[in-house]
Amino acid sequence: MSGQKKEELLKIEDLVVEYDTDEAVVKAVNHVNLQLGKGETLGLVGETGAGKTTIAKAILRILPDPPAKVRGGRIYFDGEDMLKLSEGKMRKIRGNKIAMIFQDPMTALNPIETVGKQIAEAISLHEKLSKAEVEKRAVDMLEMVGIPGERYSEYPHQFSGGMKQRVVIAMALACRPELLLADEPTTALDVTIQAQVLDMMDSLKEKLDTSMILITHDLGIVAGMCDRVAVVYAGEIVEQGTTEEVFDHAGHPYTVGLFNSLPRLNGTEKRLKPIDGLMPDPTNLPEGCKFRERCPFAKDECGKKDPEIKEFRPGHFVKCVRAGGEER
Amino acid sequence: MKKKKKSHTREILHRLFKNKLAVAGLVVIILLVLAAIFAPLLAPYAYEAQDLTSTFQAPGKAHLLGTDNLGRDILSRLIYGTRQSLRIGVLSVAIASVLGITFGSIAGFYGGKVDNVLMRMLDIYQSVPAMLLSIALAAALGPGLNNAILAIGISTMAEYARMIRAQILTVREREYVEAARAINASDPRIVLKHIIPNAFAPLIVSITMNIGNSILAAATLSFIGLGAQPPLPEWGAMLSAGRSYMRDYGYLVIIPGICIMASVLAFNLLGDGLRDALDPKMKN
Amino acid sequence: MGKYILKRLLWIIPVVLGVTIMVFTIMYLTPGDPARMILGSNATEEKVEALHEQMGLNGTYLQRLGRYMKQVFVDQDLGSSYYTGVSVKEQIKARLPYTLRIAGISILIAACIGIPLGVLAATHHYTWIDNTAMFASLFCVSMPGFWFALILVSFFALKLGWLPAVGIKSWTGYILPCLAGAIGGAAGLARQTRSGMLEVIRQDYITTARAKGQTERKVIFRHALKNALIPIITVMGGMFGSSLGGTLIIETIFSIPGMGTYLTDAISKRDYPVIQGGVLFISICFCLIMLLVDIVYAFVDPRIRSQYAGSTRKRKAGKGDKKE
Amino acid sequence: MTDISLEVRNLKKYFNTPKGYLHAVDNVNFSIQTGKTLGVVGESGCGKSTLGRVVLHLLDSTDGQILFHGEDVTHVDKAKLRTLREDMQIIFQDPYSSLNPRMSVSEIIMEPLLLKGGISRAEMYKETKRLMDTVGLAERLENSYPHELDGGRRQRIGIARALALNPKFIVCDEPVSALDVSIQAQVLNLMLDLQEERGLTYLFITHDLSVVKYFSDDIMVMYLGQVVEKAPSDELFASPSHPYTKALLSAIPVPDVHAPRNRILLKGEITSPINPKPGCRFAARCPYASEECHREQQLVEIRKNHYVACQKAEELMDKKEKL
Repeated sequence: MSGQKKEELLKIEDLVVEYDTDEAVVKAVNHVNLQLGKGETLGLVGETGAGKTTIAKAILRILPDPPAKVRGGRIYFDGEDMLKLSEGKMRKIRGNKIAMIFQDPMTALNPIETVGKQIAEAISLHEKLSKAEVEKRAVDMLEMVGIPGERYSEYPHQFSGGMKQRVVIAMALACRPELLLADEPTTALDVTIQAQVLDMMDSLKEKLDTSMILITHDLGIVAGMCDRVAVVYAGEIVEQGTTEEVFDHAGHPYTVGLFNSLPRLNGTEKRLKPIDGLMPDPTNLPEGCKFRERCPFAKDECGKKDPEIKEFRPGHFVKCVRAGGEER
Repeated sequence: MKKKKKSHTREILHRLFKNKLAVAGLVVIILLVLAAIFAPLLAPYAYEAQDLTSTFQAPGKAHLLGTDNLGRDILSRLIYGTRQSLRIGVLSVAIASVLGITFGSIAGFYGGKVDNVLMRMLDIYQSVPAMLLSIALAAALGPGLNNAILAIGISTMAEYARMIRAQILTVREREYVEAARAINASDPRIVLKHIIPNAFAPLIVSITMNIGNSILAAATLSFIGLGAQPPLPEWGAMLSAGRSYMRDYGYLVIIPGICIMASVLAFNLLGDGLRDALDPKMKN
Repeated sequence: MGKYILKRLLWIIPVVLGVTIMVFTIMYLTPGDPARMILGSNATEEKVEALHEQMGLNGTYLQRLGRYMKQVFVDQDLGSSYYTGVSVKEQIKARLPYTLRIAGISILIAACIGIPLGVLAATHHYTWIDNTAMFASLFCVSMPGFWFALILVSFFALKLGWLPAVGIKSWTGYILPCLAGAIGGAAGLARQTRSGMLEVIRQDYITTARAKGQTERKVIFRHALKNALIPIITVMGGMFGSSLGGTLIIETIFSIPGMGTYLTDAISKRDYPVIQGGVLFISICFCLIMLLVDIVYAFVDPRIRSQYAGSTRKRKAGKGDKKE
Repeated sequence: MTDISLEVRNLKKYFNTPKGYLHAVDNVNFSIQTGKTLGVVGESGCGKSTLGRVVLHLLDSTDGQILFHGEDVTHVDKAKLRTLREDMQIIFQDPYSSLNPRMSVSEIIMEPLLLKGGISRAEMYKETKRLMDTVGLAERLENSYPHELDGGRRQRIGIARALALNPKFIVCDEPVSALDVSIQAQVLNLMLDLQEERGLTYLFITHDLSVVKYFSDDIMVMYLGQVVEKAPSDELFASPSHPYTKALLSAIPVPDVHAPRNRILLKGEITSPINPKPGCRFAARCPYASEECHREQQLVEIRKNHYVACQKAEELMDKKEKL
């Protein structure tokens, strides 16, 4: 889990995404910088409305416009800025080099098409294969995710939630993408099914040598799956580093707060230590540090200007003026 | 995540008034209502006043919109006609919604066998196309505006019945209804305070739009001689009477038709606007 | 699947019986005595009584209903007109095809205009195309069909003389009535299609299709439109009912020898057997259309299809029996 | 009958469905001491929510007994039900659907007081304010509507409504699973404080095992309508003995990079509890299943207060995560 000098696959620079509504501008993603090495799994952690999904959809350029607008930034994939690509070239990347898994398997599949055809669609879009070959490949994919190939011509409603998510994963991996964006892939599933699906994703990722951005709110999943982690708060990355670093030496007060909010299985604490207050309204973000109002260590200077991102420890970046000071 | 304190109703009205078309519809409806109330003041002539010396006058100074085959002033008749149209719209929708809501509520609340039987009855009832049923009922009741209103009211109740039943079935499953039971709320209270107010939004939309549709249906009945009887100035009947002279005096047909269309359109616009305002999610 | 069709077919029986009873009851409750209307107000009680007997108007409600039901379903006879004495069945046989043809063609035209327009509006949501299309369709929905028919006649028939104003001697006679019948339906379908499309476009599986790298065109036609069209099938079925109603009126404008002219004529004369028979027959046609619609629906929607395919039958949701 | 708050004996709730009887709750027994918390865990469809609703008489039981402070309340008349509901309340999972969107915050909290009656409007209003203060809702929110508030505040409204009648016992049906972790901790702390102050007894229903460990004194694990294991919280986590419990615990993602990962992966998925075959319902997915599992399994006390419904429990108890 060193993850230090791997070849770079994806690099996001200064990404800004806003949603224009009738009433106000929602600042969903604010100057986000991220990078991902080949074969690496990056966990994107944060609470509802932090902007995790928006980042993922911006990478694939599938944000609904209107209301979503990418207001700035660059997204380099294999060295090429995808935000500058034509729609036609972008289509060749979607589903082929970069694939995405959505949160709710119940709604992510077209209800009136067989699951096999939906997987085959993804394959035939990107590979020049005969119909029979495509079908064969789709059946193989089904079997790879642990679904008998005979179920090729069944419809989504005939599958359970966990099975549907397997189909969605099969569809995403059908063209052996270099990068997989998994948006809360197991949140809608029960714990034991979640374990099955995560296990399968982990081994398939290894097998196909796919990099992954795993979006989740569950720090437990990050601990088990990710090489590196980025913590998202109010549309910003507040902390980024290897999973081990961030978990053992959390530097941002928000990250520390998140850990303290969690009931531990092995702990004996009688009270949790929640973070006070709420995430700021994304249509009306405060000046300076966005976490200031909830931060137990806030000082005057936090309200004056946006804190810089500092290398807190080697390869571990934190967006806080305190970073480098005392640890938790 | 607005921080402004606004009640539900005010928020809805706020959204409604931002919709220009809906406001236009509302303005037309208000004008219609005013015309109906102040008809005697607004109309230059009495609606039944015949002047056989000046029949078929083209629109001009003496008669802004011309005169008909009996020399009656068309503008005056149109203004008085608003009374009939609004009466038809409001009364027939009132009949339909009261019948439908009662029917649908019974089915929705009792559920099970009662629901099953009632809904099957409704299926049968709806096997006769609504327009045909209106015609048959109006024919059975005999010509006349009130009979037409009753006929339209009865034949359009099914929509309300289905809608309110579906709403009750969804709302009944919501947790706040369960919560109300857990704090000892009585059944009538649950229905009145927790179910009906939350089931009402689509009903209001459909009531608004159906006022327009009823005006249209009544005009149709009048057109085939089943609705308003002469000399009552109803738009559909005027159109029907003008038909015989259409070749030479097209305005006799065109003008009442435009009135019908404008008022129906106004109610439809308002209804559309209300739907968007009540359920902002549906808009985009 | 066969089971579903059979079930649906059997359901036709109570519907037809129910409609018969309903139509009969409406006519039964009608004030006014046809016998007296025929004989005039000077006729003696005995004469009226005798005519009652002859016309089957004597007896209690149930007796008369029973007689009528037997006549319709056992003897397969709808009676004959009080005035002309011509068999209602024969008349319907001659006239119904006109009405069905006009209503059917109207629906087809409506679908050909309305559905593409709705798709266009939905795919151009938030633009002037959407706004214009939606205002235009609301405008057309609000327009009285018979009025539009009159305008068409005065322009294309009376003024330009391109098409016949009345009658249906050749195919040209169909053009105006069908256009007049189609406009409301087209506008209604456009609105329904648009809202259905907008609903579907928001779904996750559309985003999934885009994420696969599918072209926008295919996303719309292969994924969105197909899903949006399924409920439109039912809408179109229902629309056939209103189209039938509208056709009845339009027929009177174009003097087409269909059910509309037959019925309106009978209504003004209180010719009960004609009204009863006519309403009953149109309703049966409508039932059959709805039956067809339901079957087509079941074929297109795999969720319903598998419900009746045997083992995987799902229990009805929302019946108060909460799981978990 | 000293301090047992709620006792349930052989409780059953079956639903009649077109495919047969759905055994949502099947032969469940438990008791909770006053002031304590019993956690009920299980995956979706295991009957845990139904259990809570049957206990509260929001659903009628099919069979069995419910005792509240020693009194049999299985079948009660309307008057008794009224007083019973003043003592037993519920907090719902979804703070979005459990509040009537057309009522303001103060109206929602005041409604139970209004229904109980007996005090003046002014007093009710005062009490409402006091309740809002208790659950940490700012006074300025009294005229807000639920849709204007975030999930955490909405859940506080739900808690205030449940507290209004001063109940002794509260069913908490997944009260924090719709909330983000930082908010979840706020609400959990509030509920703990309330329990301490008021001596409340909780039946805490959840699918989140880490929360239940933190929150409950005893834990009951359900699978397809039946209790498979029941033990004091620490005991259950220290030595889970039913194969299902073992799998469930091992499946929890632990937020610790150094924690050993040894998930027990179950095969297949939960089946439907409609007309279940006799015998252990978990057998089909159980890694230790054998022929004997087809006969009915009883809850057996394998250690003090530790009950397991598996014949291999004793042997599995000490088998420390072999994988």
